[in-house]
Amino acid sequence: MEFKLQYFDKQYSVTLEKKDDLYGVVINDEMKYQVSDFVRQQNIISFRLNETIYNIYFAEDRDKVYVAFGGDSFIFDLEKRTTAGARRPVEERGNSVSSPMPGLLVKVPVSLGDKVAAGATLAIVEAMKMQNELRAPSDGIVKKINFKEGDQIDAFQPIVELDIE
Amino acid sequence: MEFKLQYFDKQYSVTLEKKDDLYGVVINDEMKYQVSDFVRQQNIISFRLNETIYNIYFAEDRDKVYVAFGGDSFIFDLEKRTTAGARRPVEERGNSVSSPMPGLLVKVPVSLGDKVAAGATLAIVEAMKMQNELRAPSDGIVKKINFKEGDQIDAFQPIVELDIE
Amino acid sequence: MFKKILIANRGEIAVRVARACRELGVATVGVYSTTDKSAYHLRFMDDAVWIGDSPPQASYLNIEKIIDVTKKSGAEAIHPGYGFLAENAQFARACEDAGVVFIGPNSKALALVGDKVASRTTVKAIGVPIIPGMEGLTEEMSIFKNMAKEVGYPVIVKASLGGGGKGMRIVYNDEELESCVAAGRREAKSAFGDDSVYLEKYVDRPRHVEFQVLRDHQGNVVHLFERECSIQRRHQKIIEETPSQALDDKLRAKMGEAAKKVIEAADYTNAGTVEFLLDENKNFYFLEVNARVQVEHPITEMVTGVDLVRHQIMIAAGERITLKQDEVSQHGHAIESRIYAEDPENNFLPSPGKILTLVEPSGPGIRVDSGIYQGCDVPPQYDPILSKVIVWAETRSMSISRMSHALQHYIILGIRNNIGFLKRIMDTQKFIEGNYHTHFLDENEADLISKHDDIGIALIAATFIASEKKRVYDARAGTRAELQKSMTPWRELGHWEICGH
Amino acid sequence: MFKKILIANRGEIAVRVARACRELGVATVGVYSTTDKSAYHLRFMDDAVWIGDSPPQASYLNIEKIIDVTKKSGAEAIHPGYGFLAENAQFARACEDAGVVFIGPNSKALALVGDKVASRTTVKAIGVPIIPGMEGLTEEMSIFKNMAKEVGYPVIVKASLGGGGKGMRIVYNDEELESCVAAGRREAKSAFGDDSVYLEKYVDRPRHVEFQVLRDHQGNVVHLFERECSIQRRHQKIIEETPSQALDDKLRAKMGEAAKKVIEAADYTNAGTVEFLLDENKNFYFLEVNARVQVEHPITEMVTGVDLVRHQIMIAAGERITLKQDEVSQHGHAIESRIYAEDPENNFLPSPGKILTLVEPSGPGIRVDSGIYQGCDVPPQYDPILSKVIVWAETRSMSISRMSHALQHYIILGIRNNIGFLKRIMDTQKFIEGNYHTHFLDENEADLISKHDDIGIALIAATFIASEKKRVYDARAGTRAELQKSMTPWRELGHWEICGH
Repeated sequence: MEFKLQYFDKQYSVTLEKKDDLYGVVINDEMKYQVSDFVRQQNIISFRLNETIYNIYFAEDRDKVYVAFGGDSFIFDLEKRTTAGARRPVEERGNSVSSPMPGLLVKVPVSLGDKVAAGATLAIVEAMKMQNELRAPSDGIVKKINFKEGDQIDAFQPIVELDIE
Repeated sequence: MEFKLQYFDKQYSVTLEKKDDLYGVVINDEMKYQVSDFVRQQNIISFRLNETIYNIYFAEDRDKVYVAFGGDSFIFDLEKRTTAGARRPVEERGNSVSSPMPGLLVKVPVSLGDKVAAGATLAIVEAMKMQNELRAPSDGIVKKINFKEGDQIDAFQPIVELDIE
Repeated sequence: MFKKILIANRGEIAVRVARACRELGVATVGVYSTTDKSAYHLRFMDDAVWIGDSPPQASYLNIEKIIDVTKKSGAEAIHPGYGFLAENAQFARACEDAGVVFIGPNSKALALVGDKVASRTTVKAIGVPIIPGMEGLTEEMSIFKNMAKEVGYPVIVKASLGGGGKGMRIVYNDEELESCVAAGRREAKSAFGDDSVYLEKYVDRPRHVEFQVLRDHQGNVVHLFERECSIQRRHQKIIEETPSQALDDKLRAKMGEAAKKVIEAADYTNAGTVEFLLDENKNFYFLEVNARVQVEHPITEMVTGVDLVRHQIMIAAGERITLKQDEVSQHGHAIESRIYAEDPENNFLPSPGKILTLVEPSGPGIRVDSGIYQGCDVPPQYDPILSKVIVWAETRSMSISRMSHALQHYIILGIRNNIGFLKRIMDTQKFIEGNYHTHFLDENEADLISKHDDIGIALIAATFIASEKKRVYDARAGTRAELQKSMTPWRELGHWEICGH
Repeated sequence: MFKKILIANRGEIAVRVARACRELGVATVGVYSTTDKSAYHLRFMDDAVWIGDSPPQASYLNIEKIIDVTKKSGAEAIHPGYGFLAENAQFARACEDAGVVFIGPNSKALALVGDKVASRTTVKAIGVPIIPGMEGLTEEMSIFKNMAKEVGYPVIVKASLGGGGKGMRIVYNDEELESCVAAGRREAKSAFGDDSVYLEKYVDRPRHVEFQVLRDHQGNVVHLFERECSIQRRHQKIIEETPSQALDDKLRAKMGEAAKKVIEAADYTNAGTVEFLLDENKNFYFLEVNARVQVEHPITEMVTGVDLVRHQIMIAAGERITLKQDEVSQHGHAIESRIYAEDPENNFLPSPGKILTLVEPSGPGIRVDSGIYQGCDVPPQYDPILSKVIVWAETRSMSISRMSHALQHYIILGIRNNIGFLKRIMDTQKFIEGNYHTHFLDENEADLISKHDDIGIALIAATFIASEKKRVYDARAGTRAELQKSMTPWRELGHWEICGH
């Protein structure tokens, strides 16, 4: 049985296979484990790998699984990502800018029809006392401004869209 | 709207009445309160009474509501009690003995047909390193023994029943 | 240092030991009985092994099985915690025989201090005061009678092995003596498998003051001052504090030296506690040695800054104690309260069951050593201790205030517990004054049971929860249309869940 | 003592202050903005008042409203916590005008220490070393140029008001100077409403060492030793420890005396911190006075045993400090780690959101000062600090081990956080050696980002959770019969939930 999980931009394919009391786990055809003794409680899952029992806290939320291990926490996406909710560099989006974090739209220093150069600041979003400048991915003309200054915005929503020649 | 709650053997009748933003609460026609600003979260309820906001942790479980306040915790029964689950003195039961706590049936020092005097030990139940002797409520003859030594028993289940002349 | 240790216990003390191990870089093996397979302590272990069915005899007291899984796991040492096998000389010997280090005293010292009559003899020989009484065992009733006459009534009959009040009887006159000795023997036999009892002068309204001692295999010995444990219910300590209000520096130094002499005379190694009774004239008498880490050890850690469990492990591994007596000191004041699954309003009956909501107090100077989690089952098979709250503050009065508030904000719902009872002790004038003794609770218990002055507040909360339960119940029972027609309290009262500021 | 105090803050510091109040028997009034109506700090207050909409300007920075609700509530004093209005001299004056006690320095001292140029002048006059640089404000570029030449490049341009790195520029040569001054002015203007900047010698790779001082209204002054805060990210402290590895007893005493002189020269009252830079040759320079209780105050509490927040309240109420300088001492070692809602793997972007699972570390020597609970929302409007982990142990190395394990067992799921990043700092050889400086993080940041060596374990856990999610999803989607036919991973894999030992 194969499962696909994504961490940031990295895809993991995990296959589980049950043999008697053991589960064979293979990750990306590279890492192989034999685990056993699964016990799941409300927010903790435990299993044995070699001579160690791992007790791992988790949480679930729609298409995400959250797992804490060794001080780090991992957020895995279970389904193919749609644009909203995805976390990819703003530059990749081509003709728009969006904020990687929810926050307050502090400033939109451009107007409809403005000609802007790649790297020009199109919007400033503030969250938790940190300001983030969103810069034009390429040269273009401001085609659409979806929010106004003072609006509370979510992550990954296009704020300013450009016409790119 | 009237609610009936029970704490140990004490009955409380609580009426709630809404007037604008306030709730009038009357308990047993004696204690009267005006409360407001109810907020309920997962396991905490808060409300204002005069100049104080009370933040009260609670839990629910079938017909019980558990409430913690000031270091004490209260277990309120919401419905009329059935015999099982009720907590009343063993003596009141008349013709049988049962344990007020779940535990291990350590000893039943009587046999069917034995004639026993009031106060004789009919069973010993142990929980958490504490032994509890269950004594005959009155003179009688052992009619029924529902468990054997070594059994795990629940609270308020008749263990030994007597025929009382 | 060891690479791997097996922890032969459960609950908060197993967690405590596991924490000490991981900070030392030592791997841990936990053990569990059938009922404990999801127990809290296992979350702190690197590995976990099943050792038997739920009754203690089948698992946590199963010497053979525990030695066996220790060998298989590769652990080099066993930490027994307290209770269960902690003071079992046979277990200590079995460890020695199996080549596993028992983290505690050597089996010879353990056997000596476990025998109350033998240890009285040892202690008397080095000039440390003991309570006047018998110094040998006998079945002769006439010897009991003569001794009672010699020391004067009241006297107390005690089991030679064991503790916890089992086999203990206070005797006020000649007439009662014979039946009390017989009853004590029966109880001792059933509790400890040995019916030996002895008799000593009964000290009325004493204070219980004990000294923590550490001694390494090289013979270095240091005491870490006292703990006062006079707040007891049925011979069970429930609140402890240090420093004791009963000692001045001179008496403290004298008792500390006496405690070290006792430990040295028994050739005792590792951590041990020498218990004393202090009478109303401040005379102290040796009571017994507790040959384990004690439930109340954290208050010593708080005021001296010395990690006792880490020292136990280090001493067992052969390391020297580097602490010097004149370098340890008491800093501030600490109190511990033991949280039990028991019902103060119903004769302190045990209260096993499921913990539905758990919120622990935290903040400056507050430590909670816990063995439970929200959602866990507290099984009926074991000791009712759930956790311990330990506070530290600059002064005793701040420490009492801190404990009172910590208890007030410790939420355990689903089972009955003694938190409110403990809080009321903190708020009692006599406790605040510090002038109490081991009968304090017996004499004041009635005042410490909840009067329910605040039940109105609890009822308001419960009623609003009930009103919502009813609404949800009604909504399930009826169709939407029926619901519209029925007069549910909910619609009558309006929806209050989301109303805010 | 006050009967009632209003706490004009939110998050962990509001909780900290409320705890100090209740232990003193002082009633508390909490305040909240619209987004904070279910915030954690309100659970610790006796009363709670809404003070405005979610943006800080409308609520926690709304001086008029806060004074107004204070008067209406009957509170006699306001504790401002840190951040927000804590160092706002205008607010302190408004309190004084309204007849409400501001729990902090008097407004005159607050204004003086808030002005970096004025405080440099004051400090220089009493012979405490300052970093060579400008001692007055000017708009003249030539004066900047001459001063830069005099002290030698590199130099640093700083805003006269405010802190946190805003308006700060390091300048390496004449050519950059003018544009850096201009940029610093713009940033200062936008951050603090004032474009004054000044210039001083840039000290390369310094250590940041600060001294905690208390001074009462009777003029009694005592310092409580140092805190080393050199582990900084973008001028933001994230880990602090005491004692500092950089000081010996002689230097410690000298800097402590200098700190007290600074506080006395400013006629400063209440708790204050005198910050110093220490260069590689152990020369120290006055940096500024922090006129508030600081985020890192708990480590001082842990090693000295002095409750700083309680002292703040007592001093504000007019009480005398009874601590004597020669009676306070440092005992053991303490470290604090600040837990932020930020993503170390994504340029430390803020990460507001809902906390789905929360498990705090606990045990001996561990204190968590928290502002969150499981199920709460971390709003985007405020500072990303969630909580602080503070540990104490006998030695620095035990303290580091304790912190590393505490962080490893601190579970916050639902939002991204820096716990793993902090843990890796603890495990770094350079930190363990103690030989670090304020550029430590910049120079080592890449090594401190997770390498995901353990992602396999996390993936195993996540996959099993996913397999059950899928099973539940499938079960909902299909009828029972269809479910039987479909090959769900669940049936294929078997039911593993209940399998035990």
